[in-house]
Amino acid sequence: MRRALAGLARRLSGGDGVRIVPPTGFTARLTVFSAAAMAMLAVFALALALAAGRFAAGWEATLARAATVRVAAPAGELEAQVAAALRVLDQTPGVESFRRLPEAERRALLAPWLGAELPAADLPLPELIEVTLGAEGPDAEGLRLRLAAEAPGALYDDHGRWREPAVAAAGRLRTVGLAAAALIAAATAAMVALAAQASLAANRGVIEVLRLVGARDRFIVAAFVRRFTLRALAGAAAGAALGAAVVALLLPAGPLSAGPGFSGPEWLWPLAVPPVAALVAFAATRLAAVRVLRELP
Amino acid sequence: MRRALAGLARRLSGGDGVRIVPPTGFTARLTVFSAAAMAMLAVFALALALAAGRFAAGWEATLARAATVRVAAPAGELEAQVAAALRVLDQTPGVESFRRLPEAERRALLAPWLGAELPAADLPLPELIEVTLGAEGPDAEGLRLRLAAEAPGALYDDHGRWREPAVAAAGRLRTVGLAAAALIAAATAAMVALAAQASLAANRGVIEVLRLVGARDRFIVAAFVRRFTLRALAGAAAGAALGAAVVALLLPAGPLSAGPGFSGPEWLWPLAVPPVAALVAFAATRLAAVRVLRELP
Amino acid sequence: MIELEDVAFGYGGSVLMTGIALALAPGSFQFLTGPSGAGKTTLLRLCSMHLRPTAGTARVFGRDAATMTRDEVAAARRRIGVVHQDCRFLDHLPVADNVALPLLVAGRSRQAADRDVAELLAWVGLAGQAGALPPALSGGERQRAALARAVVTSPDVILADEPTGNLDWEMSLRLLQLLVQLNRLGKAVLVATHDLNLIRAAKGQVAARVLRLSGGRIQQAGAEL
Amino acid sequence: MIELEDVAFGYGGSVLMTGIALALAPGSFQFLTGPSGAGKTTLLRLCSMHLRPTAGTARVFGRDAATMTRDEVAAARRRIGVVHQDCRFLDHLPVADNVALPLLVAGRSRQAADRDVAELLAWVGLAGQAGALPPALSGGERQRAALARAVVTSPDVILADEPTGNLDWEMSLRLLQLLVQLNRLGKAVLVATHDLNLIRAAKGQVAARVLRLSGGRIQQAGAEL
Ligand SMILES: Nc1ncnc2c1ncn2[C@@H]1O[C@H](COP(=O)(O)OP(=O)(O)OP(=O)(O)O)[C@@H](O)[C@H]1O
Ligand SMILES: Nc1ncnc2c1ncn2[C@@H]1O[C@H](COP(=O)(O)OP(=O)(O)OP(=O)(O)O)[C@@H](O)[C@H]1O
Ligand SMILES: [Mg+2]
Ligand SMILES: [Mg+2]
Repeated sequence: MRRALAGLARRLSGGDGVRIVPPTGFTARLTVFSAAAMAMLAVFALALALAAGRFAAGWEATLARAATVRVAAPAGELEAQVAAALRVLDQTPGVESFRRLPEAERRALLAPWLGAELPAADLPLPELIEVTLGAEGPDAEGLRLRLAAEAPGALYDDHGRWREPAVAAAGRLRTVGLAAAALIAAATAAMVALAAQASLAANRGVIEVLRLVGARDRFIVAAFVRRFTLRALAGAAAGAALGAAVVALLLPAGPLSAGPGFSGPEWLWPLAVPPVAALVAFAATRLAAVRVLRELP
Repeated sequence: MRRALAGLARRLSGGDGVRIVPPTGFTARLTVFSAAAMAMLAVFALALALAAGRFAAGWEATLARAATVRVAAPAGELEAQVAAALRVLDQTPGVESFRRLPEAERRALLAPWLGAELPAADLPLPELIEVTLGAEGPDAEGLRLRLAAEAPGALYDDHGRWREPAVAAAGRLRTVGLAAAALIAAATAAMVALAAQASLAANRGVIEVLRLVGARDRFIVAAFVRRFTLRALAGAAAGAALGAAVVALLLPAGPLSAGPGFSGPEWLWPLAVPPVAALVAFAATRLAAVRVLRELP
Repeated sequence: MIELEDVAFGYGGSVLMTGIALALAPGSFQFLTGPSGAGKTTLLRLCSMHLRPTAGTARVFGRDAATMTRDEVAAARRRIGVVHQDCRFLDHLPVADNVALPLLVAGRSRQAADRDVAELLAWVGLAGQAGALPPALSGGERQRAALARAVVTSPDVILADEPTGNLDWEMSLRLLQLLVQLNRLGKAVLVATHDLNLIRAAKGQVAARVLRLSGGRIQQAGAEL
Repeated sequence: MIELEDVAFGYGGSVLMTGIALALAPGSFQFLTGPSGAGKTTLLRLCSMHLRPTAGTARVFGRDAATMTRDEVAAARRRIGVVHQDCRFLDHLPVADNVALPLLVAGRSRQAADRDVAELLAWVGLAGQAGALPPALSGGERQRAALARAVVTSPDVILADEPTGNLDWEMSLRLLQLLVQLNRLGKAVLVATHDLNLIRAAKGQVAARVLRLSGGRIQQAGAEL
């Protein structure tokens, strides 16, 4: 018994109290499991939100930040109008860069429609200027008016027709992902908190006995808080790891995700899930323990 | 007291036993809440999977089921080659329909590149045949060989280059959605089962007393099962309703979802979530109750 | 109505008692004494089929307990009133509902239940506590409520485990009187108790036998009481 | 060391007792009797600060209980050993660990704890049950373990609520002897009990006072015992 007592003392001393809280039980399992399940889902939602974010950013970049100016004019005026259009673009704020396409590239663009063997001389191909817009983009209406005045054969096309629905769809996907992540985070918090409270309520008798023999609140709270925080941390770590593994398997490189499920610093997100779950458990358990204790004089 | 007893009797009779199980407590709240949270997430995942499914189907339809045959040939041979190409298409299994584009449409297709004011006579526009493929699609290689033999100026373009990554991405999105739905369903089942078990373990004393005064197993199980099934049903109904509302708000008509979050018969999916949660709770509680009872002679 | 024949029992492989013979015949009134930890509670739990003998036969209402189904056990328990040493209640139901519970589980008429419960509660001095929740009862009040619950169905057998451990002498006598009255109606009564005064008081009212459980054996106590 | 001065108390607005004066002086030995439901347990809970008077002052180790912080209450409780009527334990720890709990909560040396616990368990006849879990104890064994836990720190005040309700006479005397021994070391002892034989036995060993709680008032019982 000497050894048993020494063991008990070691476990109890310093408020580590691992054994003061019953080690098993359904509520304990529930805490671990709910932390794990919710962590996994949180990682999932984060991956979705991040992928949607990348997706949306990609679409915005390719669709919203690219435009063309097409110049079609009688052969004599063409060079002058192209020069005028280039000058206008150079002076327009919101235009990052532009590039006049050489004939070979223009021909290549038409190949899908007209075939590569297009007779060169027969067709006066219009001149094309590829424009890369800045993040803000230019004042499209003003640009069109200036072009009409200085290069009447030039037509500014910012793919506006395409951009709207595509960007809106990508934005919606990102919103869904973020909303799901937020909802899962809230549900995780509530679930872990409820599980901790249920466990604590189930252990009310333990708390009463400890208070009866003169244990300080600090001592009791520490025993429970430590135990539940560790449970939530362990559960969430397992769940997050599983979630990250599943994400990595399901979302490999590709246009949707532009890389694996998480890439580079994005891995900090799933890594943050277990500490957050532990923090939630810590706060919830502390609150619940203090509340139970306040009822016990 | 007569009235109180009559009330008790009414509540107890016929095994309805609403009051035999303590009405409140953290584990009860936990059952309701976890059912609600998981139902909401399940609806979310279902909406995602359905939207991804529609998205993928849409992409497949527009990208995979459309193809073109372009016929470019000297003016004299053109009509003969087009006729040959049309004949070949007519005989190719996997081609659902095809349509020779009139000149106006061909011109419109080129307008973005060449401008609408293209001089008609100058340019021998190639003939275009719009082909709609069947679900299976034709044997692309065989079709190309037959066209090369019978209409050497005809080129079959099935947009294969574009199709692969786009369809793969949509398929991946659907997989993610379905995997999330499946994981959430599994987590829901486990969570509701654990909450029911935790609640039952917390009510072990109640079961012992009932068994002591000679209640039949049937009676005890019915009281608990009914209570937990109703709790899970109520929680899941609330969660599913909330989830459906959020989905309807976040996923209105648009190219991503092709309609509201759920449309038409798809509404059966969120409607199915609460009954499934109740069924899971029913089975889990029954199992747990029977297991607890088996320990009590 | 309950007979233990050459019964042996032990927790987890050990041997607590052997060669136990006990018969609860209609109209019998028996006390069970013995040092703390001798196995009195265990013996009562063998009678109520909460424990099964490791050897020998427990015969309950003519049936071998080992061959009864769970529903048959439940039915038999409705004919046995038990006062547990640690009285357990449904803590969310008022005392009156708790006392009425066996009646309602057995499907008895509510009107009869109502009258019986009120009368019983008054007898054990809990008329004022009918609406209280069990956790608000004092130790002795719990024991009285437990006895009321045990006898409310007027069961054929009454097993009471230390029913007066927390009661004053007058209240103990009242409870004894209740048990004696039921015994006169032909019920079999077995009371495990340490209270020798209670046994002496009972001997003045009924032909009570006193059994002593000690060292794993049962002996009939002589006239020394 | 604990004084109740003109204390009144009632649950939920009702009045259970009024004008209570009680002093637990060093070396005093007092019994508290009274009918079931009179408020004996309540009075003990006022002394251990689990309840607060609705009027009057509870003075514990010289301090007004109403002005003490929760940590001061905890510290005071470590100097008060309590045997509850319904003995509660940590059901997942063996009996020896449960008995040692107050020592370890108070930060005492393990070696001393080890020796004290073993000795105490032997005295109350639980040497064989040291490794058992509390749910496997008999009713009397629980009471003995609860008494062992209450006195293991050798507290200045011992409050025992019906500590022999489930015990046979010999074991009751052993426990009484333990309390008397501690009392001779200067501890204040207050025992709530219905067992008049125990009180008579105690009177032969110490100058025990007997208080009777009845009708919400406390009276000193005369020589009728
Ligand atoms: N569930 C159990 N598991 C293991 N041992 C047990 C269990 N219940 C009781 N025991 C042991 O069996 C012995 C007899 O217990 P029982 O409760 O029958 O005694 P008792 O005669 O009723 O004692 P008391 O008068 O103190 O109530 C005791 O030593 C006890 O420790
Ligand atoms: N938590 C509570 N809430 C309301 N009433 C209570 C509560 N605890 C006790 N009572 C009531 O207060 C009265 C006194 O209870 P107490 O437990 O002090 O009696 P007691 O003298 O210890 O009785 P016993 O000898 O039966 O143990 C009883 O009538 C009881 O019903
Ligand atoms: Mg016993
Ligand atoms: Mg009391």
